[in-house]
Amino acid sequence: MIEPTIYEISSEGRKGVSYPNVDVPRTKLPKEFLRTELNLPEVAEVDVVRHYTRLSSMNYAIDNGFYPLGSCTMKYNPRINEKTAAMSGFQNSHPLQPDETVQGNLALMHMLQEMLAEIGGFAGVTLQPAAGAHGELTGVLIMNAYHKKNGDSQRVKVLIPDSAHGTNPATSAMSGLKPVEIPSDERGNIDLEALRAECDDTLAGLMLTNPNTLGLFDENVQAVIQTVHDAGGLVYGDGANMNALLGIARPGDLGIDILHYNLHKTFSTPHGGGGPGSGPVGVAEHLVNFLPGPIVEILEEGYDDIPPLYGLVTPKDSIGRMKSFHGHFGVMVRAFTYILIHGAEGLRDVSMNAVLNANYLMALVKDTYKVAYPRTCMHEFVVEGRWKDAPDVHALDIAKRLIDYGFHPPTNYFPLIVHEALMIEPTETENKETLDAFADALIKIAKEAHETPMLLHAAPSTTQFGRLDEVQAAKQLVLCCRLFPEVE
Amino acid sequence: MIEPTIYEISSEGRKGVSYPNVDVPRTKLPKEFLRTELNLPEVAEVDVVRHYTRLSSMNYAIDNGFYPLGSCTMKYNPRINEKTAAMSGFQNSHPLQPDETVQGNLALMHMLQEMLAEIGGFAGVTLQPAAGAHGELTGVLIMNAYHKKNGDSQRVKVLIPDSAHGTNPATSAMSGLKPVEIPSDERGNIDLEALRAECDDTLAGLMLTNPNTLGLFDENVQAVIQTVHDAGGLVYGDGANMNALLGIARPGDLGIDILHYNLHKTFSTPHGGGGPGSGPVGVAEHLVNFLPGPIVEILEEGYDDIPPLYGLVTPKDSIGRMKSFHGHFGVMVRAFTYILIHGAEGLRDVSMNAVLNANYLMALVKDTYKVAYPRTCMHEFVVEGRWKDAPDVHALDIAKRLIDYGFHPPTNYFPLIVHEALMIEPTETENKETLDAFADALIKIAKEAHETPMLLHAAPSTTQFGRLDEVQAAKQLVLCCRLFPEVE
Amino acid sequence: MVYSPNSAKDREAMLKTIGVSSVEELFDVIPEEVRFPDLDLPLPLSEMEAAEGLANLAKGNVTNEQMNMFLGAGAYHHYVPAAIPALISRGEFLTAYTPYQPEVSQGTLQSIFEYQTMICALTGMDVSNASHYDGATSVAEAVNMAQTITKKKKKRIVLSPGLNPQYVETVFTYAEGSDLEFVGYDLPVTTGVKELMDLIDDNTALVMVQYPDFYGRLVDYEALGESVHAVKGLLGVAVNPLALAIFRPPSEFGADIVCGEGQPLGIPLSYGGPYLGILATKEKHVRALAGRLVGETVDKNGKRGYVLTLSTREQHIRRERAASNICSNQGVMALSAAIYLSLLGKNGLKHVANLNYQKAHYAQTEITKIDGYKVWGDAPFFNEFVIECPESASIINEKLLTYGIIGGYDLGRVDEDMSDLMMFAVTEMNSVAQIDDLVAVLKEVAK
Amino acid sequence: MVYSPNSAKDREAMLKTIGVSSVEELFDVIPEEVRFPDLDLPLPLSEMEAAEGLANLAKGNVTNEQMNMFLGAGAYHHYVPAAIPALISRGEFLTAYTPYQPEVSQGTLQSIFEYQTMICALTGMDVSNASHYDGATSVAEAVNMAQTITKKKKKRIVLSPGLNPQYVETVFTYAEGSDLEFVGYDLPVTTGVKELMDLIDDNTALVMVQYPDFYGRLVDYEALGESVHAVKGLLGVAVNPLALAIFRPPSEFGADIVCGEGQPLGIPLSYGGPYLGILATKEKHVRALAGRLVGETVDKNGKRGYVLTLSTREQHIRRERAASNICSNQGVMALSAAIYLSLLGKNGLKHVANLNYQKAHYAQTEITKIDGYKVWGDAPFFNEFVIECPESASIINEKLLTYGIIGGYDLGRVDEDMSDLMMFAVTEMNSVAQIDDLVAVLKEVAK
Ligand SMILES: Cc1ncc(COP(=O)(O)O)c(C=O)c1O
Ligand SMILES: Cc1ncc(COP(=O)(O)O)c(C=O)c1O
Repeated sequence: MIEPTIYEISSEGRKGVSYPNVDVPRTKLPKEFLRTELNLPEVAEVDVVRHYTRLSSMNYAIDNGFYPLGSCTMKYNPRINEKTAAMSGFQNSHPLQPDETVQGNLALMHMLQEMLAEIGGFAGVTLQPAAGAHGELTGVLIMNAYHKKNGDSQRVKVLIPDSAHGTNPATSAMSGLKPVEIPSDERGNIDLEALRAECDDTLAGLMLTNPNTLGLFDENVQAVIQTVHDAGGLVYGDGANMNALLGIARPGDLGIDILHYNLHKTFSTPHGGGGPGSGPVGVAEHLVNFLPGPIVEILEEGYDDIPPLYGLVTPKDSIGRMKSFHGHFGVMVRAFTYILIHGAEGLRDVSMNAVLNANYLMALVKDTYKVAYPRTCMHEFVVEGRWKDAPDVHALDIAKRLIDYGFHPPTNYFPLIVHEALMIEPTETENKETLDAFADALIKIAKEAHETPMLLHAAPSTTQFGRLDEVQAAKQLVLCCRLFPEVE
Repeated sequence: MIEPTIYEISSEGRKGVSYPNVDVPRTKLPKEFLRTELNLPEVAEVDVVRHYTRLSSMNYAIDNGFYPLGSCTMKYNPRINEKTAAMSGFQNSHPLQPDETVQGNLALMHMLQEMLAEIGGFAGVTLQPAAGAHGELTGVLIMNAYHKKNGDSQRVKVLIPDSAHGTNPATSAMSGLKPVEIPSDERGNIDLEALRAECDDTLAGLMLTNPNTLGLFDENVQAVIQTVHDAGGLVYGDGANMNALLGIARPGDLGIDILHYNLHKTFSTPHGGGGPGSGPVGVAEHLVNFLPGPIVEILEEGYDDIPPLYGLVTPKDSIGRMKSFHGHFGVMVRAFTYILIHGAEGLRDVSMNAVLNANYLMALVKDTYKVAYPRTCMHEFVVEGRWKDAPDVHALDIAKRLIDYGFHPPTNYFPLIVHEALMIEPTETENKETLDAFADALIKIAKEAHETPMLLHAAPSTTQFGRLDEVQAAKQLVLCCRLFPEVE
Repeated sequence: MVYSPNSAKDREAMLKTIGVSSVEELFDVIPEEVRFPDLDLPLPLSEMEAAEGLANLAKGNVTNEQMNMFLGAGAYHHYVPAAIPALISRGEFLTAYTPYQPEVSQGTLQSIFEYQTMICALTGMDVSNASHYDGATSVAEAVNMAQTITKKKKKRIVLSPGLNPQYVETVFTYAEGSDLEFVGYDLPVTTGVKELMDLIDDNTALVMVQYPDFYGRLVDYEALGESVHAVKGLLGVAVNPLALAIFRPPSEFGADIVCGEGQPLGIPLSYGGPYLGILATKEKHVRALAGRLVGETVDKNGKRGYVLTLSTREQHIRRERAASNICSNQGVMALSAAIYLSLLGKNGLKHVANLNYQKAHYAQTEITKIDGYKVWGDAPFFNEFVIECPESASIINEKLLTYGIIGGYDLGRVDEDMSDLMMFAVTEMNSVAQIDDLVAVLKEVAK
Repeated sequence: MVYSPNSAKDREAMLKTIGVSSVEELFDVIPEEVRFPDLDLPLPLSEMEAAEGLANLAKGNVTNEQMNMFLGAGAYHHYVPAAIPALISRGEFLTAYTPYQPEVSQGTLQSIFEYQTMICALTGMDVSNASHYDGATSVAEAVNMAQTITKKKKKRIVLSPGLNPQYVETVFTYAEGSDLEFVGYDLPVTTGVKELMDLIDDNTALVMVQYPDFYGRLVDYEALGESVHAVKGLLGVAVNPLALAIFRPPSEFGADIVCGEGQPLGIPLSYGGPYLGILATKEKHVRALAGRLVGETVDKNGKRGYVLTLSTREQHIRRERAASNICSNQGVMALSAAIYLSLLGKNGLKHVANLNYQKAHYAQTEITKIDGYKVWGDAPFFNEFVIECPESASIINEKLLTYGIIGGYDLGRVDEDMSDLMMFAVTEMNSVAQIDDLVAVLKEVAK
């Protein structure tokens, strides 16, 4: 059975929620602006609830099982976060209310700024960016503004390792800078020679992901950073992988100048099938004045029982505003809750368990799947999903076959520098039994790949849907419900 | 795949929620009471959330689709009810708080009492009973108390039509009275002759379900009631079927003395896989003093802007307390919300649409399935699930086959007076398309019954589970998780 | 027509199929004099207006969110972990009926089965039902069960004076039409086990006690159990399930039936309901057990699954000979309890129980340091204790209220003779600061 | 280790498999000087303590539940039907990632597809993306899109002075590294369409306007659209989607890109986010569209299904040549909007929009009856309007606050010259009583 679209179950005259009647003297609508048609569905509340309940059951999510999607940190999302974010005092406050009526929100944001600064080793934090990529853009714009302020407007080159996430080059391009790719060496580190070669006085900076998308901590990280700094560049850190580093190492202590956090990864806020995220950015002392505004500051210190007075302030050399209002406040509440519950000790435990789980899983499968760079990994690792003696089998087939075994597939075909990459991030919230079962499945699939490859090519076969035709989708674009379709 | 029990996924040392440490000087636990073992599972929050998410997906509920379970009024449960019931002022108030601190709750209960009295045509209402059967017990105890008060303690006989729900005879027996069965006549009414024959001075009363469980309004209801009254008996109404009568006819106006309401049927509160219900009882003027206590009364009338002062009062000749505290308050909030949204007009629409839907569905299937008593029905109707020329097919087979068509089966084998009964109650919240689709399925199944009966016997075949062995369950009783099971 | 989807056009078509010309016609069978009454109800509200109206009513209450509260007496303020409302509100659980069709109800069935297991683990019994209405009615059903088990031959029921008075009242209401003889309940609340033993005779079907009892006391019922077993009667114990995390289960005292109020297991106060009746017994009495029961079995392919079982005890099969008339029970509450017990688990439940114990004892110690407030009795207790006050509990409570504190339970509401006794409940929700504040105010108001 | 399930024993076994002797050893690669810092963070809290702490912070705010509010300026207080939180909180939606694996993500994919359809229906565009961050960033992306569509050959961007000032600021931040020339934004806010037309030259890539504009005004942009099309530039319109229920869609003015803030569609205020960026365009520009896009297709058995499509526009495929760097978007908010639009439907949405319109007009009429308060401008408006006050808006707001009213938006925050202008938003949430009360207080404070 296919689930009809909401338009297909629409029927004239139905509605799903009632509203009060107009109870004021009526004003005519301006004729010249009057709308005639409006093609929205007409359905009852029961139709809506059933439709979305059934749709939801067609999803696989963390709440259904293991979701080792590399680079995405699909850790369990504690339910207490949802409870606190839904508190009426938070949900019903307007972003333009007078500061004195939202001291609770401002206090929370201020504490979160300080906590993130402490966790990352930074002097200042903005909570405004909407997601990781938006944080990257913020960071690169800060980089740019810094050089301009120093009279270095020739600094337009941003170095990006070949293992970097696609948002890194896209971000640099978007901010008007010039991305230059730097290769990785045979141990998965940044190739120091190649890096040095690019470090001239047009260097704006380096976008560094560490641990990188191979799950590896760069063995020369200090040299890399020093090299960039020596050339007058800044180092931007992509903090998508902070789940390896909480209480383990502070990017700021390593010399990283700017870093974005993904609250929707490291700090357990749910992904929601795509978002919302939240990508706060931390910066070192010399960049604090460039942060986008507004940020929260203490306007008057508290004393005795009197709490401080918080207010919204725009830094002196601010790059400006990155979006409306103050950022994804609802996401901040969740992340703040998570940090409160963990404390310093709990956060370090998070990273220790995340790294332990990844190394354990790698140990279980390393004899069956070629580990791209075989050394101790951090919170994730990358294997090749191919064998010489099973030439027809691709990483995609393995990914789809895992679905038949009840697991969400890992990230595939990323990072680009590994052939047929399978990027596996178990996170700390999974237990040993789950890791064992997943490794078992991977090993069985390897066997199937050699003995009964059709099983992989036909996968998934246990789901409501078989493989979908992406080529047709892109060729015969259908991006909206056909409005008078024949329902099967 | 089977879902392991929560014990099977337990592992030593895990826990699903954190609590504060003891922060007071410690007192020793009394040695003589100290417990040694405690066999509870040890799991993480993620395990719990996944376990219950997966379990929930093994259920069929109103939110999944059509649920025409006769006598159960499985109407859609509006989400606003859940929102209001969860309001902190309601959820966090303690039942023994001083009345002046819970005037909101008391006002709500008082209004609900009045609304239910108005809907049923009664002089007084208690909200205390926990469910329909508990309301029945309340009602029969009131009947008993009334006769005793009148010095009629010889009145111990309770007449119960053969079509009645099992709770009716069970209730009479439980309250120490003597149930006597009265047959139905060929039009599905109470057999008046048989009724008259039992109406002597040992008569305590009649338990009347009207519309009855055949979905029929008794054509002689006034004569029936008169007969019982003439013999000095009281008429108890089983209000499980009130969904046919809102704004259509008030049981009190018909002369019924006592009636229970099922808030979890007629008034849209969810069944929750078994409960909680709520079974308020309404009574006519002469029985008001017998109601169980406490009920809510206005202690001081309000004036101008001053609201009335509400309090809890126990009626003079009260039968006593039926349970702890004041009843299922959380369920009351939901039903009150529902009534508020509907008003008089909306409630009448509910019943009109419920009866229309049932008659429409009956019209669609009546040529294929023998309608037990072919006349205009109320909110439900009963057909026979058998055909002479398909001797191996039973109502149960039809019920199970409906599952394969994506529907919840109707009630089967009840009422007992119809052979191979299928009792179908569509409710008003279903649309025409759904009724059409359900009738189509029934008609297709009738065809299959004759042509390919194995399809019915093998049903359901599209579900995770095939038919379950109820005989084994009852013979080899396993009522708890085996504590060291082998997981398959 | 808020939730009735069919439009006028739909209804027109349907009427045609039926062969009538109006919906009204379908009601011709109803006597005209009573047909289509005008109900005097408030005008219909839209969803947002209803939400606002209800919010205003809710604001008409003062709750433990605004005031510190030390009230228990059968309903307790505990923390409800956030995962519980998130899971019980899933439509597949919330909007299903009783699992009559097991093939499409395994979620409900397995969760009840697990609930039954956990209740057995807590109480030490062999079988638990799927839930009963609440504490009071579970005690009343225990009385009925004892009748069935002793084949209605024994007519004496000994009720401990330590039972929750509301439980006793409910038992009496239920028993109105019976020929049972109740004794014990009207003895002084300080009556000991010995005196209760004296009430047991050959005609005794059941001795019903509470653990901890209504007044918070932990009593060893072993001797009592032996006495009643000696006459082939039964021992019933109404429990607070949270206390059982750290205290000996009633099975060790020889309990035959364990009942009680399950509200402490993750169920909100909700002004008194819906709560959770616990009802469990020994395997040999399973056929006398009231209410639904889930058992393990296999499906036709041999796959493990669950069904409602032993329905021959129930009203829908056995009608007037059923073990009880109960039909709908407390499904959602049993589910909440199962999730609560799963989340806390063995160690968490022990920890919370101990937190309650420690805080209550701290509070008792501090309160009794104040001049005029005295310990009442010397029994060990769990999270609730009685204090003899320098003046009437009701007056003290009124004063506490002006300080923003909802005090303990005024035992004068049970018996005038106890009007200077106040019973305080202290749970994990009462912080040390709250307790210290209570102590300070009690001192203040005693002046 | 609150959410990390493995016990010490589990970890021991795992370390053995890995072949190291401690977890610490796994971090040997990290420079010792920075390894294992002591973080200065508050001590860990239990769930119940965290819940209480957050509740206290939430209580540190005054919200529209305690005060009447007339604040809009880009974020509006609307009723969120109860079914929305119930559905979006389902774990299968909430805890899924971007639907990279379509076979196990049809729920997310179909719901986005339906969202896209409804946004197209509202805006009159052919294609909508799966969502963008918010109103401001969707405007900034529209500027980027216009660059792509006009092949980076045209450098002038005309920004209407009626645009939300935060949108303009965001556009400037985004454009910091670009060579674009922005004009129009600094003209007086009373500037008409004619004057904007004068700014259009051959070098103009985009004219960006708002509808209704920041100051609440409905303006007919048809002539403007024709002008910019005449030079092969584009018309971008930032919309309030709720207003589109009753007012002509921007497609009728010739809009090429429609962007805007989707928060009014069932998304709570939440102190400013997360909200919903709307971004839609004509079919011919689909390859310039930023963000994810869901398309219909079939599975290998020919069954209709959905996938992410045209990914070649996106960063993960196209890297530095991507249409935008956006990756995570506003999934939950798009889902909320889709559910909102489904629940209200055609008639409901029109009704709510009309309710807003009527109440706002009633409020405007009543306010301008008071001495000293004057209508500002004569453009038709939707649910927000500007009033010239007898004294500075900030002082009036301070006074209103003492009466328990959060007043309108003080336009002095945009420009000192407008400090006596206050912009009031009136929605279905403002009852007549609230409006009358506002009017009475405005009168009072003007004295
Ligand atoms: C390494 C890396 N960087 C950046 C991002 C972009 O983050 P967001 O999706 O929050 O924009 C991701 C997200 O997958 C990532 O994995
Ligand atoms: C006709 C009838 N009477 C009584 C009852 C008992 O109601 P409850 O389950 O609420 O106890 C039912 C429930 O199915 C019923 O259908």
